[in-house]
Amino acid sequence: MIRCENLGWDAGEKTVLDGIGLEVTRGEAFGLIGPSGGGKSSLIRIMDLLEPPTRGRLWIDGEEVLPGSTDVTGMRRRMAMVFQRPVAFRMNVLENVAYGLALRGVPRPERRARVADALETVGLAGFEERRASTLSGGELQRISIARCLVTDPEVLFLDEPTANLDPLSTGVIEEVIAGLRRDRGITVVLTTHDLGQGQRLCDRLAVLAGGRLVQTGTPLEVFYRPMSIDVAQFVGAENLVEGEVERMDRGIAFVRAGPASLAVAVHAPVAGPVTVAIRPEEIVLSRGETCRTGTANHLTGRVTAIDSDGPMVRVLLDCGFPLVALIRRLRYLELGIEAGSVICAEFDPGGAHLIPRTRL
Amino acid sequence: MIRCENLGWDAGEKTVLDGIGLEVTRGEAFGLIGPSGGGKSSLIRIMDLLEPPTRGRLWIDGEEVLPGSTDVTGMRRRMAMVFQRPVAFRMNVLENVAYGLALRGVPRPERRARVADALETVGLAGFEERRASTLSGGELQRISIARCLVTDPEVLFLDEPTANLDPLSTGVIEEVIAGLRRDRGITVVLTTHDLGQGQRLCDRLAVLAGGRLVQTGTPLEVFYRPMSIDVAQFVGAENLVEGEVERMDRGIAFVRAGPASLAVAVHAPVAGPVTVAIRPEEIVLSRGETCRTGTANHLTGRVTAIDSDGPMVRVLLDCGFPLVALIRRLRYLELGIEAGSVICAEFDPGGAHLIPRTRL
Amino acid sequence: MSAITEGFLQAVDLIVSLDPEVMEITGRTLYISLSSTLIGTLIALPAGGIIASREFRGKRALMNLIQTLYSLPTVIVGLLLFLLISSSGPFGGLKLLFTSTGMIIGQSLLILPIMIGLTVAALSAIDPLVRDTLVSLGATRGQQLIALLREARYAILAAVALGFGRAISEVGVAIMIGGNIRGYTRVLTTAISLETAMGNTALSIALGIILLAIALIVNIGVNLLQGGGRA
Amino acid sequence: MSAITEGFLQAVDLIVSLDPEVMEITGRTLYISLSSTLIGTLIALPAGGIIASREFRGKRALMNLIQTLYSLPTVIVGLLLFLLISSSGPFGGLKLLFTSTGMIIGQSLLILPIMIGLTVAALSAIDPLVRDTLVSLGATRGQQLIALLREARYAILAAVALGFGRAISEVGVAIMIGGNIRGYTRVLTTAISLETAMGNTALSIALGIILLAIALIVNIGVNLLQGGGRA
Repeated sequence: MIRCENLGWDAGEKTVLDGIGLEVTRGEAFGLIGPSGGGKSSLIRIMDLLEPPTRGRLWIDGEEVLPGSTDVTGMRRRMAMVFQRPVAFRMNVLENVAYGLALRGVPRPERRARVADALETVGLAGFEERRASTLSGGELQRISIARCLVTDPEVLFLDEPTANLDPLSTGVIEEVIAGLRRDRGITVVLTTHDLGQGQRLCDRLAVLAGGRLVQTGTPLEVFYRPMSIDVAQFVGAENLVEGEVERMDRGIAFVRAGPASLAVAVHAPVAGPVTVAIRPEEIVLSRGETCRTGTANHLTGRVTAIDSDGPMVRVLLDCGFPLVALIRRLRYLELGIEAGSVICAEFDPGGAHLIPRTRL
Repeated sequence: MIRCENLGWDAGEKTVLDGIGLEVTRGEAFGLIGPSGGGKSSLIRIMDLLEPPTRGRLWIDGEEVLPGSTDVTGMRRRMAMVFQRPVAFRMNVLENVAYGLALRGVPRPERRARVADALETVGLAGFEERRASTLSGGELQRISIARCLVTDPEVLFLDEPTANLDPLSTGVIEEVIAGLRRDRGITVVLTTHDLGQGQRLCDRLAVLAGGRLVQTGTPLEVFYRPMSIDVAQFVGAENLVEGEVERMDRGIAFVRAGPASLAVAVHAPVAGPVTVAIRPEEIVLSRGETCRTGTANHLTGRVTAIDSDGPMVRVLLDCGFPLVALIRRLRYLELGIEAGSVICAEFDPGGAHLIPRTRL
Repeated sequence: MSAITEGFLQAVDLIVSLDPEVMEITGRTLYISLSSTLIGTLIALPAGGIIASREFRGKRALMNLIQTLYSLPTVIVGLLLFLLISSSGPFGGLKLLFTSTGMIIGQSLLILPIMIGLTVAALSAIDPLVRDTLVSLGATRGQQLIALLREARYAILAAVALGFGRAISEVGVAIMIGGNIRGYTRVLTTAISLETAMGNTALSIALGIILLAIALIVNIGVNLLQGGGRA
Repeated sequence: MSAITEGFLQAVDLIVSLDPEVMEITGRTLYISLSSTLIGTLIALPAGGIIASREFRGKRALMNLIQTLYSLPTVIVGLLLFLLISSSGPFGGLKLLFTSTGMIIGQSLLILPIMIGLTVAALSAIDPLVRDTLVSLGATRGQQLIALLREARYAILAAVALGFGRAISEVGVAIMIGGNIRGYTRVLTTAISLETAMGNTALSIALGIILLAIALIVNIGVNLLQGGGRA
């Protein structure tokens, strides 16, 4: 449906996007995730033809977009975009939602019927005569979605559709998006800085960082098998321990990292220098004297800092390398640790992941 | 140091605070926590004599504050307040920090020396000549604190001192506050909606909800032994299961709740109707077939919804009553559950807490 | 005090009896000020639209200049136009001095800066996302312009009303270019300022009441429009 | 064109030679407008301070009235004052008509609304937390007032400059109350408006250059002050 080849975009002197190659297939939900400033919004704007790319090629539904010769307005009318901050024109809801139809010269009675349908879809049936200025942020965002749906687009772009909304409105919007995919089979491209949202809504995710596409895959792949340090950090694998693979044994790689040897489950043989990515919530802490030396990964460390993080407590350890563990508050109280305590940290070989490190 | 007796405050027709009784002793760090709109800011403003209370009595250092006869300005000069949003006067940092001294007629050379000290304390030594408009939000908040310290107050009030700051600046501010207590033994009263901050900084916490003081105690007491449903909800004990105490056995109360009997550790004998508060992160899930019927609390439930929440997954169960469990994402994948799965939920008797329910 | 009361009563009488001179002066004033507002609008809307929609070198300097001209003294505009259209000036041949047409040109020049400036401000105040939304909905360039003017309608109407209020209240251009010729170029402000000293206080008060009423109505209109702009 | 060039050259000559008449008119204009600005400031600062710091019934209506008076036509102010101080008016005995003092009073009345309104706006724009911070630092009522005026200093100075700019540019009051009496009440605007038609274009242009220069300087000052207010 949409294909980018070696796409790049500069804002003035600054390169915002570079070497982007991706393909969104018809009917799929494709998510662009990554830290803010990574270029997600710029890329989705280019795909919706709001900005021409500085470099590279772009195809929409098999047809290449060529500046000058392509009917850009005509192509835009086959797509639609929901922006991060919903805007309403100074009209009532009916006119707002019908705007795209008015631009296309659809007669009034048909507009009214299609608007009623679209409002029903977003759960705001009967809102036609309300003034847009009287709506809440979440309602406005649903109006924006209705304004897109009413033109029956082949592709729906959503740029951080829930970034400014409260959790309740976010849930409603996510249900609307999921429903659209289920009922209409519409192609969806969305950007989000919320990894959970990407996982809940998308078939495939592309991670953008520093203007480059660093990984594309299913949510599970991106979350559990980050292919680079950037992705690992973005998906929350805070512990990145550098080491060298010593040997492989039945799907387990043994990695020498400082004083310790770490066992990590792998899906393909690896060798040489690697980074071991360990999610802090996968680390289990127990009192020093109860260390069971039998488990695969068992490290002894000294507590350097303790931080509270909602219902969880974040414990910073020095195990020869720094290690962060996220444990339940009650467990923390049971352990009775404080800065300076010596403690045992364990994790399952399946709770860690290897990232090959190329020597630059 | 500060004592309130049956204090109340109305904003127009609306009762914001009512029946507040508390005592802050010299040298302690006292935290006012609770949901926003609960009256925390109003109470701290009354204690700093910025607003007169509508009802009740107030003593500062043993002396009752009586409108008309008390030298309010003189009393205010023995205290100081840091506001949620730091304000800087249109002057340089030196003049900003020295303002309270200028108001008290302290001569210039002495002001300069005391400002240098205060800036050192907040980690901004040498900032004297900077214009306040060039500082970041975190730096401005530290300037606000320095402006308070320079007058050597007996009590330092802080109203949501880090609510508008990023985590890094929050950490710095918290260190400054902790350092003040350690090095100067200053009495601190702070409001915060961040429970973790209240725990980290305060000796005692008072929970304000709906304008009333619902619990006062050490952070641990408030967190693990909420005395009311309001407090339980505020401290994150999301599961509130209603039941009736059947019997007591060596510090364990057995509570009949729908189809289940729950064992809960208690510190004093209880009887009659109670609410069992269980933190979602204390609930352990395992596959239906592996349920160990031997454990104290072991419930069978059907999964009704699954939600992602950062690195954790929130699983909603129907066990005859609704139950929420917060588990690690990897654990969630291992369980292989989806909506409709039947699963086993367990929790330790020490991971729950009983709230007596009075029949109204 | 009785003199004032008497003058006031006579003035009311002049108004309610639709005194021909009062009507004639009011009518000419409205004709001249409405004409200059119309000309100002016809120039300010496209000019403001162009300035607001494009980025160019010196745009900031141009906006600063336009804002400086907001408070240009009316006698300066009058003097410049006088020099241009007096018999020895470059446009002397058009014989515009001491005519209504000359006054219309002068008042148009006077109110143009504020009308252009406020049009630019009105269009610039539109959220850039409105334009993005229009483009993404498939609006052509023409459809975009119409939609943007429609979005800014309250602020633009306020700018027009403000221009009219300024034109109808000013004295400098009217006196220097019009010359207060009875039955020909006399308008409310010049009539009030020059007839008062001649002792025709009743006429002055009558004209003053009318001018004040118009100024108040315009002012209330501007406030309502700016309020509507906020809603 | 040559007539304009010639007039312009003569005008420059009048200025650089410090022509007595040009100097005299400029001096009187500055005296009258600065005096009215001073009087306006002395009334507007306390009045604005009181309105800004208190809540009372009708405060909104009062602010609306003050804002409506911003655009009161100058000839209306001139007419009202004329009726009060003319020989048959209640203050006729003070013999203020056709005097500098009368003009100062008229211009003060003219600029008071905008000066009060902008003072209230300047004080209201101060973050309420500034006041809370002052109180919590132990400031007395007097210390609070001084600190708040100091915080709003740029915006208040801008209001003063704006009042002065309005006073020096206006024609209506000057002509109706002053009467353009040579050597006695003639100011820049009245001299320009009435001398131009009499053919004294060189003098008019000279006075016009001076008025324009003053207006520009005031305008730049206002802009700088408002910019300073933002920093």
